[in-house]
This record gives sequence, C-alpha cells and structure tokens, in this order.
Amino acid sequence: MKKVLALVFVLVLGALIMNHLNDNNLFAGFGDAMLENRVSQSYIDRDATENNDGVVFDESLDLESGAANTVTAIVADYRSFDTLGEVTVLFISSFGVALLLGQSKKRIALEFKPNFMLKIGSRALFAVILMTGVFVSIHGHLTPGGGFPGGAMIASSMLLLYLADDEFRAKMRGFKILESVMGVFYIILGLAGLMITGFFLENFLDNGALGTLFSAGMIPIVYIIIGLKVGSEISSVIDHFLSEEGA
Amino acid sequence: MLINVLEIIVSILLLLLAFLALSSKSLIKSVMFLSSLSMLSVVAFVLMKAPDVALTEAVIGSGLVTSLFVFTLLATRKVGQKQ
Amino acid sequence: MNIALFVAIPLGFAFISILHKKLAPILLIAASLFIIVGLSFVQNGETVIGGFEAPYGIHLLMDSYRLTALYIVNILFLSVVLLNIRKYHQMSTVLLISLTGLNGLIMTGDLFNLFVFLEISGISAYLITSTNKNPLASFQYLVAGTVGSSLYLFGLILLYAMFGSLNLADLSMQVSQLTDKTPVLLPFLLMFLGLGVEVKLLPLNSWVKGILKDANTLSGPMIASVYAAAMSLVFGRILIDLFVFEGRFIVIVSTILLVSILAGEAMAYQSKNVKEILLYSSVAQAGLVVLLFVSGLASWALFMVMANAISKMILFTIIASASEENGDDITVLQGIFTNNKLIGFSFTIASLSVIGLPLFMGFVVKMNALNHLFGEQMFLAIIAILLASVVEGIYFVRLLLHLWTPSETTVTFDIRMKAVLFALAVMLIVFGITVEPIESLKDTIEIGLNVGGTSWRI
Amino acid sequence: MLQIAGLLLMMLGLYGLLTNRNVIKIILALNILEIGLNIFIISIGFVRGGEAPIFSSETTSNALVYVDPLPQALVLTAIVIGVGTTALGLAFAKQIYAKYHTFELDEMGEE
Repeated sequence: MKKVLALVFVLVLGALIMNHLNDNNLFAGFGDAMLENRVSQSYIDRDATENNDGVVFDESLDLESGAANTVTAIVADYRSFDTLGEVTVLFISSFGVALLLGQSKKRIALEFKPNFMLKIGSRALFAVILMTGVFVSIHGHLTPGGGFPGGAMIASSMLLLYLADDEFRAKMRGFKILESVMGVFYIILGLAGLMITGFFLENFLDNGALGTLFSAGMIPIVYIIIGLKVGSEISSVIDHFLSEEGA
Repeated sequence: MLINVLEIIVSILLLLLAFLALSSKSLIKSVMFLSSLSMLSVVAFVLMKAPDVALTEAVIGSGLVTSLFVFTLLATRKVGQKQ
Repeated sequence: MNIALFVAIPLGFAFISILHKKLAPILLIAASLFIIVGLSFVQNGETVIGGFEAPYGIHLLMDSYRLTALYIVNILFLSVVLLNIRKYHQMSTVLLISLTGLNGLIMTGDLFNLFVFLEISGISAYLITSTNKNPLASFQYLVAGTVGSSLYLFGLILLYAMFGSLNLADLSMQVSQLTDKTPVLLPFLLMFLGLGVEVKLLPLNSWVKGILKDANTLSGPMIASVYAAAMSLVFGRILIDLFVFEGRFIVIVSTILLVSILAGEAMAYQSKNVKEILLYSSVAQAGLVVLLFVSGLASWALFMVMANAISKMILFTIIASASEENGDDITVLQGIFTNNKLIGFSFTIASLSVIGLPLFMGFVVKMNALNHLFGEQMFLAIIAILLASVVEGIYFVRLLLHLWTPSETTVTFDIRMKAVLFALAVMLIVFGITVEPIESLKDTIEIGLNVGGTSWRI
Repeated sequence: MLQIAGLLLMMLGLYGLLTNRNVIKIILALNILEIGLNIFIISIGFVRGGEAPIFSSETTSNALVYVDPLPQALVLTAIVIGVGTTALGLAFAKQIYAKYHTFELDEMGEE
C-alpha cells in the first residue's frame, strides 16, 4: 500500500515537473542552451573583467584566466571559493569517518592469500597509477581532469597496495600532516592574493600563453595542492573503512 | 542520427539499471548495479561533451564509492547473503 | 577588515587543528573570539573574491541584517562552546568547520556558494549530533539534509537555466522584471522545500525528533539554537531578496506554514516528555518566523529569531544537563529547581519570553509583529500567532509548575553554566524593557534591506 | 532524451528513499538521486553540435560553438560533495550495524 502511494506521488511529481518545464518559455529544451544569455559565454571568451579580441590556442597571452580548459578556469579561478568549500567538505567527512569509526583498530583480513606475482604486479601498477594521478593533477588546466580525479587516482593506487598486501597499513600520521599542510597552503595562497592584489584567492601569478604547461598562473599550483589533499583524505577514509573492531 | 540513437539506448539502460539496483534482493548485487549505473552515466556525460565530469565520475563516483560500499558490506560479513 | 577572513581564519585553524589534539580547543576559541571582535570593524558593502566582479565571480555581502545575524550566531556559538569544550574537546575541528560554514552561509551572495556552505554546515551538524550516541537518528538527519540540499540545488539550477546567472542580486533583479511569474514557480517551490527541511518546517521535520530527543548539552543548544537561528536567518534573507510571492505560490507556502505551526503546537501540548515539548514548540516557532518573513516583516522576524535562539539555548542547556543523570520524563525532572533557584529563574524567564508575556523580549517582538500584521489586514496570520501563543502558554505554565514543585530530586549544575545562562536571561529582560536599541537597529536594518533594490513587501 | 532520463532517475531515487527500509539501500537511493541530478545539470548546458569547452590544437579559438562549462564545474563540485556525504552515511551505517546487528530499520528494537 505504502509502495503504491509512493509510486503515485513520485509519478505525479515527475509529471508536474516535466509539464512545467515544457510550458516554460524561459527554459530552453535539451540541446538548445543559449550561452549568449548566460555568464558562461564570458568565461569562454575570457572577457569578464577586461575586453579582448578573441582567444586563440597557443597564441593568446596573459588572458584574465590562462587555463585552456574552461571548466578548470571556472573551478580553480572564477569560482575558486566554491572549490575551497568543496575541499572543506571532503576534509570534514574524512575527519568525521575517522571520528565515527575510531582509530587503531585491526584491519580486515582478506579471504585469500596474495601470492608473489600479485604483490609484484600490484606494486608495478601502483607506480603507474600514482604517476597517472600526479600527471592528471598537473595537467588539469590543459586536459580534462584536474586535482579531484587526480587525487582519487592517487588514493586508488594506495587501495591497490591494501588489496595486494595483507599486512599493509598506510602511514596515517603522514597522511594527516600532508592533508593539514596542503589545506593550510590553500588558505595561505588565498591570503597572499589578498595581500598582493586586495582580493581573497585572486590569481597573482603570470598567466603565460594559453595552452602551455607553465601557464595559467596559480591553477597548476592549486590543483597540485588539491590532488595531494584529496589523495590523502580519501586514502584515510579507505583505511578506516578497511578496519574493524576486535579480530 | 547515430548519436541520437545512442542517447536513447543509454537513457533506457540508465533507468533499467537504477530499477535493478533498487529492486535487487541482494545488497552486493545492488551495489554492483549502482556501480554500472555510475559507469553508464560516464557515457552520458561524454555524449553531452563533458569530459572533465566524465573523468571525475569514473574515478570517484564509480570507483571509490563502490569500494566504500563493498568495504562496509565486507566489514559486516553480509556479502552474498540474502537480506 | 576583509570579511573573507571570517571564513578563511576558522577554516585555516581547522586544517591546523588535526595535527595536535591539545591545541585544537584553543584554536577553536581563538577563531570564535577573532570573529566576534572582528565584527566591530566590518564595513557594509560587497567583498569580491578572486577578483571577478559579480555576476562572474563569487562575492560576500555585508549589511545591518547580516551583521546582526552574525552577532547572534557567533555569540551563541561561543557560549555553547565555552560551556562544553572540556567534555567534547575531540569535536573541536568539527566545530571550527561548522563556524566556517555558518558564517559563510550568512554572508555569501551566490546561490551555488550557498549550497556549498549548506553542505559544510550540514555535515558538521551530523557529526555534532553523533555525540548523542544514536547513530540511527544522525543517519536520518543526514538523509533528510542531503535530500533537502539536493532539492535546493535542483531549484537553483533551474533558475540558472532560465536566467543564466547564479548571483543573488542579479537573479532577483531579473525575476522582478518578469511580467508573468509562472516560470519561476517551480524553482522557488523546490528551493523553499529544500531550505524548509533545514529550518525544521513540518511536515518535513521527521528527523528533528530523533536528534533532539537524545540531545546533550552540546548538540541540543547547537542544533536547536545556533543552527536554527542561522538557518532561519539565511532562509529569511532568500525569501526577502529573491522570492516573489504571487498567486499559487503564496497559497502553497502559507498552507505549509499554518499546518507546521498548528501541528507543532498540538504535538507539544500532547507530549509528556520535556525535550519533546521543547522540540515541538521549536518546530512551531520556526513556522512563525518564516510566516513573519513571508509577510514582509523582516526585521521583526530577525528579532523573533534572536529571542527564540536565546530562550532555546537556556531551555535546552538546562534540560539536557539535568536529564544526563535522570532521564527526561516530566515526572522524573519534577522539582529540579527547588535547590537551583538561579537556574529555575533563567528557565522561567526563557519560557515566559517564548510565550510572549510582557517584560520580556518575546513580548515586544510579538506585539509589534501583530501590530504590523493588523495594519496590513492579514488576519489569518494573526489568528495563527494568537492561537499558538495560547497553546504555548498552557503547556509551558504546566511544565513550569511541574519543575518548580518540590520533590526529592537533586541535580547539581555547573557554576559557569549558571553564570552564562543567567546573563542570557538578563538579556531577554533588558530587551523586553528598553525598546530603544531594538527600534534603532530596526531602522538601520530596513534601510539596508531597501538599498538592496528589491521589493521585499508582498 | 538524456534530460528526461536524468529527471526520471531522480524520481526513481526519491521513490527508493520513500519505500526502502534498509540503511544501505537508502544510501544507494540517495546516490541514484544524485546521479540523476548531475545528469540533469549537465543536460541544461548541452548545445547540439557544440564542442567540449577545452581549447586545444583542434578547437583553437573562442569563435566556435561550445557547450556551457559552468554546469560542468558545478557538477564537479556536486560529485565530490556527494562522495563526502556517502562516506559519512556509510560510516553511520557501520555504527548502526555495530549497535543493532542489522541494516533493516524494521528489525531494530527501538522505535
């Protein structure tokens, strides 16, 4: 009975929303978004604060935001404050998981014994994934990716070590320090912007030519910070989930 | 038109997987369906030209979240048992 | 004084605090004091973050309304922290993050940034309630909060799709220029419901019961007083700045509010458990506050939030502290005030102020609000407020009589707690007798609201 | 089409939240709701025939048609926040299991 009621409620709600969106002349249909009416056209043209004649890959110098990847420009430059909040959410939930599940418990024993080949193979893979994670973090302003997936890749390389080695436990203390130092770096970067330019979190480095590795001012630095921070936070979450009480 | 057909197929599969994840009796199967749902949403993101989101969802959404679910179930020794 | 520091300092301290356990409580108190002192140096206006002007970047806003809100939230926060920091020192990092979240929530001028801060303060609230040792209730709180913020996100993304901006001022200007308001009905409704979950409006408040029933001296006042105040002030600000009340929307909203108020009072009237009485009455009060915001009485709603927050802080701290040893049934707690006259005195003043008797802050607020509502001929709201006050009067007086009746029960209260609560109770009396500070504050707040350039009366 | 699928996924998630009485399933339904919401958010920025908003050696100038990058940035944030709440929810689930030895809400002694 309850299920039928819930089903009816959900169906009616869905129909109302869809009906409302169809009748809505302000709401563009799927595939017809009008960027000219939105702030994001300025993000693509890089003319939110200054005029410029156009953006050309590998040529345009010192744009207001120098990341070739516009999404990265928004995440780490135009709306960097959101990203600071996002890092905070991950920080507090990793701290919360540690608080809820408690420390210094024994880790779960695996059902199978990892053999020699598995150990060697996963160590090789560990190195490859770690490198990929770092690469993705550093190239966030040029290619898809960035600090968050990069950090998650770093964490998943740690996960691999967990699965391959029965005795392995990450050095929790080291992660904690890394997490804390990286967070403080982010704040200090913001405060440095406040000192130098008068705006919290403002980019105060040269943007360089669009599309080169050493461009986009603070963005690669921010993404390395985020990558390491996210990596250590998620690793500590995984470590806590792999622990259990008693034997 | 190939893209359009692909969109329709992906949409239907998404809904099917969500339904399976919710209705499956075994928790571990539900988690696996959620993981494939998340993997399929990566395809949807790629179709909508969002490579950044696709990469993030692939690594974080379907990889890490699934492993967290599995570890929770592992720790409580409920894997494979019927609920 | 750059107001971005009110977010950056507690956040930076939180990152440092995980390194050293002994240092964390000191950092927490330092950050809290820094903000309260810093508030006297702020200037009105907007603070751009990242160097991109609105609507392209995010900015923080400051005006008399937000300044008053920050004072209320931060002073109450500091009092809760000072009373509890010894016992719950392991929560210091969580409390630092929740300080970050609440301050950001009040100051931000960007809808998506608001969502981020909603999640930050939400997650720290779930962790604060985990000290109740009732994981099921915290879990339900988490689910409710996540659904609420998802609804809010859904609403704001529809607004973005229609108007192409996430900036609060920009959006409210564009919305007010619309001749036909039906397109914004759905996003407004979704955002109203989403924020309503956080403000404890019925029928969205099923999580409240589990949380506050097991509340301790940290989580009780934190959720019922500090969080409730911050959330309703943010909610009110969005109601004033963005929402346009017309036609169907006002019918739906006022129905939700009236049901919320009356159901809350009815459940409080029926209950035999002291904490339940308090929590249902706070549900009803949340409804009243939002009703005042919807009626356009923003400054009186602000003062009502202030009066309620102070009262709830006193009531919840006393009951949570007393029931830690004895349980919270109304018969068990009988007579706890016979040996604690000072505590009894504070409790009595707080509950009389909630009812709205003369001499206390609650009276001034209710009287003026009724006056304005009468002037605008909103009789339904008047009836709701009067009816709620009568029912509140009955169950609070009944509760007070019980607690004052002499019996064998002995409870000892901490001396610092006595001092802080007594100071807060005196504050309620001072604001109840001398009206001038409130009146002058009201004028500056309303000037600030009008300068915002939005029509905030229906 | 994908937009409608996103909406329907959200509705399915909501349905799962309303009907399920199992802690793990509730978190699962929450995840489905979030995935649906994310697909919906991306879909409002989609432009048919538009390019992914990254300047590269193939898409070299801003004169081309791009899809809206802002919803993508918002979804990045939303995904990470979603992981945070999911991890916390699962930690609560573990605590619940330690206390009641079950994930079923109906089998728990209290309430």
